[in-house]
Amino acid sequence: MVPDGAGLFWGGFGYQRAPIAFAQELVRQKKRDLTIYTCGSEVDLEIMAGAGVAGRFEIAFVAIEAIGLAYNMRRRVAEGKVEIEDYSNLAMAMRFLGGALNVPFMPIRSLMGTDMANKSRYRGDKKLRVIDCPFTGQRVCLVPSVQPDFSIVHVQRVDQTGNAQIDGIVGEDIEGSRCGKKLIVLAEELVDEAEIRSRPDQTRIPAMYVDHVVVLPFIAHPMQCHNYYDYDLEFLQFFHKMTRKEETWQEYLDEYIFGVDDHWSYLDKVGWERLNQLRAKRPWGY
Amino acid sequence: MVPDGAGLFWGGFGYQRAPIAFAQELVRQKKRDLTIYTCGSEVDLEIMAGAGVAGRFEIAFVAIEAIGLAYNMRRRVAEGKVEIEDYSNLAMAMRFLGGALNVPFMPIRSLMGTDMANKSRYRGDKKLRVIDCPFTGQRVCLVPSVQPDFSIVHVQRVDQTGNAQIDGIVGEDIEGSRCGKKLIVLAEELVDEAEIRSRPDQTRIPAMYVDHVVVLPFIAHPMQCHNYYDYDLEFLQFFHKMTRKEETWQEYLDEYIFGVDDHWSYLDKVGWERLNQLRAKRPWGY
Amino acid sequence: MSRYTRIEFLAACASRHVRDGENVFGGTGLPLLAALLAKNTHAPNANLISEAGFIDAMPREVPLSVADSRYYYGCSASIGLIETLGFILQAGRIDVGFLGAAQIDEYGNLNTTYIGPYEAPKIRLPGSGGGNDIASSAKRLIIMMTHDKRKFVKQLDHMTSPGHLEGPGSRERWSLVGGGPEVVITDMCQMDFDPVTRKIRLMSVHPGYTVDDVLDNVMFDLIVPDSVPTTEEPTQEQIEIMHRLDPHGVYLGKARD
Amino acid sequence: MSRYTRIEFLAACASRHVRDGENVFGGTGLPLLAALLAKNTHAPNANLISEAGFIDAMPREVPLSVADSRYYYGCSASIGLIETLGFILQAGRIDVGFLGAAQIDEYGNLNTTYIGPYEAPKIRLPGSGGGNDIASSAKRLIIMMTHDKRKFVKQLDHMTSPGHLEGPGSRERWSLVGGGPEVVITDMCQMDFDPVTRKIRLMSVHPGYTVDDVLDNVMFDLIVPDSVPTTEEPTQEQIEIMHRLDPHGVYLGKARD
Repeated sequence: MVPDGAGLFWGGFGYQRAPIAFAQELVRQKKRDLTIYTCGSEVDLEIMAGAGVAGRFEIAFVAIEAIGLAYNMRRRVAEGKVEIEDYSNLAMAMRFLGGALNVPFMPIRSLMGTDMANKSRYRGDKKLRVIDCPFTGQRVCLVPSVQPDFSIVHVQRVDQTGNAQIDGIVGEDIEGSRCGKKLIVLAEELVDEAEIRSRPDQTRIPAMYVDHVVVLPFIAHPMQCHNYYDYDLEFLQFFHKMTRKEETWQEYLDEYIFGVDDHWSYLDKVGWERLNQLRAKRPWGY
Repeated sequence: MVPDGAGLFWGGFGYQRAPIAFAQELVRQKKRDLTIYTCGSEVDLEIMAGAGVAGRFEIAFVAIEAIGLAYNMRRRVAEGKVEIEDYSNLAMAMRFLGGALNVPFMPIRSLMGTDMANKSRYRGDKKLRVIDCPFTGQRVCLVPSVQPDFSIVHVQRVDQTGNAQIDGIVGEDIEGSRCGKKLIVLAEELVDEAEIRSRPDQTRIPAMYVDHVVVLPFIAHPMQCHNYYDYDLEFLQFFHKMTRKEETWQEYLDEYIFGVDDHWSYLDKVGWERLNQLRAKRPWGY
Repeated sequence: MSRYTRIEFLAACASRHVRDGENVFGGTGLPLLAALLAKNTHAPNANLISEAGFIDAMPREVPLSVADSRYYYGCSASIGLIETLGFILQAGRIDVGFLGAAQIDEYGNLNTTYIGPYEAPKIRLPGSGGGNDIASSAKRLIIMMTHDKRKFVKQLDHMTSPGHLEGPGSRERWSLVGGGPEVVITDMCQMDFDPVTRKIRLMSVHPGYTVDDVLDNVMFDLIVPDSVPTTEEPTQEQIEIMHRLDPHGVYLGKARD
Repeated sequence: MSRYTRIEFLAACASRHVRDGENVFGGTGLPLLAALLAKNTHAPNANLISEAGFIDAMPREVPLSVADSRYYYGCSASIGLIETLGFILQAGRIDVGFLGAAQIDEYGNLNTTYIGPYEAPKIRLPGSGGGNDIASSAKRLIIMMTHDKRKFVKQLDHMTSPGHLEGPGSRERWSLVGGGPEVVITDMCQMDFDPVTRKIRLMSVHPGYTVDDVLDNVMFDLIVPDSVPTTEEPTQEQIEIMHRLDPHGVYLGKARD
């Protein structure tokens, strides 16, 4: 469905609701030359950069946070195979907000005075513009809105028409889900439309935005999904170790991504006893 | 607490969660020269315009919607006692969003080509600015952000620290509650902090924004408050009838606002049997 | 043939312009009644959106306010203005928006703000509300008005909401998102817009009225095609559904006809 | 006197810079541990905010990610980035933000993005994340780094986040909302900034280190006041609370010293 060369808003934030299963499927389908737009993603960006499906990233952050640095991304950048156009988290979130609002830019008060404003990888003078505010005379930074071909968002629950609920933090997914030309929603659970319509305050993404829905369990493994499952710390550390060198990364790729037919086979390989131990406990949500 | 001459973001939208009790208290305290910023309010604006507490309004709409036109406002405008700086609903909502974000303006794609962009009451060239987008060359309209002295927001529930929940639509109150220098939250019900903290997804206004909390029942009467009470259609029609002429408006003012000591006396006057009949029924919320 | 009032005719006629599956901004008042009527007849999958924040609403009875709790139960999402007017409307996702007006000119530009000069207005009207936003960004605009000669003017006292502005190319010049007015429905006739000049044009005349009646009741030059059909009448079913939706007669009047 | 590791010292020292009742951006890693330690000792009413959307969080154990569900239960609101980085941070409501860095210069400007030339970077680091936003808009900035001479440079390879830029007046020139860096804490010393020149200045040296040790381990001219006190040591209570907050030793290491 996603053609080579497409631009993708990539949902989830930090360890939360990362669309890992979708990244792995893009790799299996050997997609190429994608551009990824997100604030900060981690294992998913490592997979896409490492497997060569995406060559351009407009992002604020890539690392596995507390676990460590992003080795795949580091190697690909050093090799010149990946270009990163650097923004801050607020800048990216505002670029998605601008895209969702269908205005060409949004004003922010970050980036100014630093190399974030002075240097650009490939956008040149379309990276941002610092202007004097016509009302106050103050300097303000305009960041260009993003309206990518697809938005990929991972949520907890969806109904058969596409209405989606998100539990816990939303990160930049409200704006991100509305900025893409098409929206693909990945959900852990299918619920009935009547359930959604009895609590409309809880709907974070109304069906009118949604083009495609995929329902699968453990979409974020080894990351977490609030109220559904915790991260798999041991697997995460294993993943991180395997990315350290190109050879071990290729081993991981062959075994856990190319070596399985689909997400279900991946989950079988990880093992259901292990997965079930990750299930969230009340009232904590992890 | 609100000094003469202050600027107020005014919460609620249409018939929903209108801070009527606060408007009536401003009248009793004989406030003067307030500036009111809101998208569209109705009975509350009629009270404030009619009683002369506010002389300037930056708004998109004033009428009692299906019930009819805003006669007090019409008279005060014709007398030259009230000036209205006209914007659209989106323009005002974006001005509050800009204020909440602490940026000097926000871009929109409305107002252009019409007298909304060409004519200004007192803001002059600070009403808005149409520019050519530096990224796309398209015309875009910049509306100046609003950061008024106070934000007045009416919610369903609040805890003792100020965390507030809103049921049903939020209108422009998320942005509005964050754009003011001080925030006064009016709530129908006080709930325990532990209840709020067990469902943090439901918090619409975190305590860190809140400066003052007032808890009273039927704050919006004769308007509605979702899940708490419906509008009082008969009273609303009576109110509207009384605003038709200056003499009957003065009668209303003397009897229902100056003639009562406070909101409790107002509710006694309206009558508790009547008020209790307005209580919302499940699952409808009205 | 059913018996009907002017208001019933107007609402039924407007409802036919909503197509099934469309995203519709209904507002309040007669336009909302028309949109609800459509949803309860030929367009059950119309997605009715209120700018206050209700999405895919299916109220049992007609709300009196865009923020009325009657919009809530059974809607699919309940959010706010940035969502409806920004993410949905300004992003070009609204197929059809309804508006009323106190004055309209031959390009379908609307006044809902002032009668008299801006500097010393004789009458203050409600203002734009979401009107300017809807007129700027909805794909199609349906305008509903009761027919009164003083409303169909050569020159607006104030232009609140954009129609086709000064004609061909003007909406594009301002990068407006939507397509502008498609039809104007009154209790006397329907009018659309000439695709070349973007000027208002007679489309059909309601039963009981003639082309001359219409021409006598507009203050600008109305384009009249060679053949002007008679507007379809409301059905008995439409009238009954309308009254079920407005049980207190807030819009339709207390009495049947 | 308690026994402590370098990391424990660093976290305990940083925690003392959080005052009770402040709005704090903690991030992850050591800064978060420091903020949580403050909340569990002298600053119980510190409002701990994670940029992912958690407000007034009180996690039982230290989250590994700014979006970790461990932040959720018992927080007062759970929203998103526009809220935390926009409505809260950019609006000037954050009292203190914590950041780390791979390189820092004498004005407290930070690099967290590239080692080597921008055109052909040798090493890609995590990038800004919310770092540039926090450095731009937090009232006070606390920088935490492990001490390594190569990190304290005369010229950054890349300036990710603003410190005092080129000195007095530069933050004002860019209308930055926040006050910039207040203190830099390493496992060797604390540094603050000269109020006139905005240049980095030695503030206190940790037990076991001398002023010369510090001077040997920075690549710029560090201002040294006449008297440099010794930094206060962590208490036994602080160390115990830290280990309770990091039971798996993700930050503190598996073994107690």
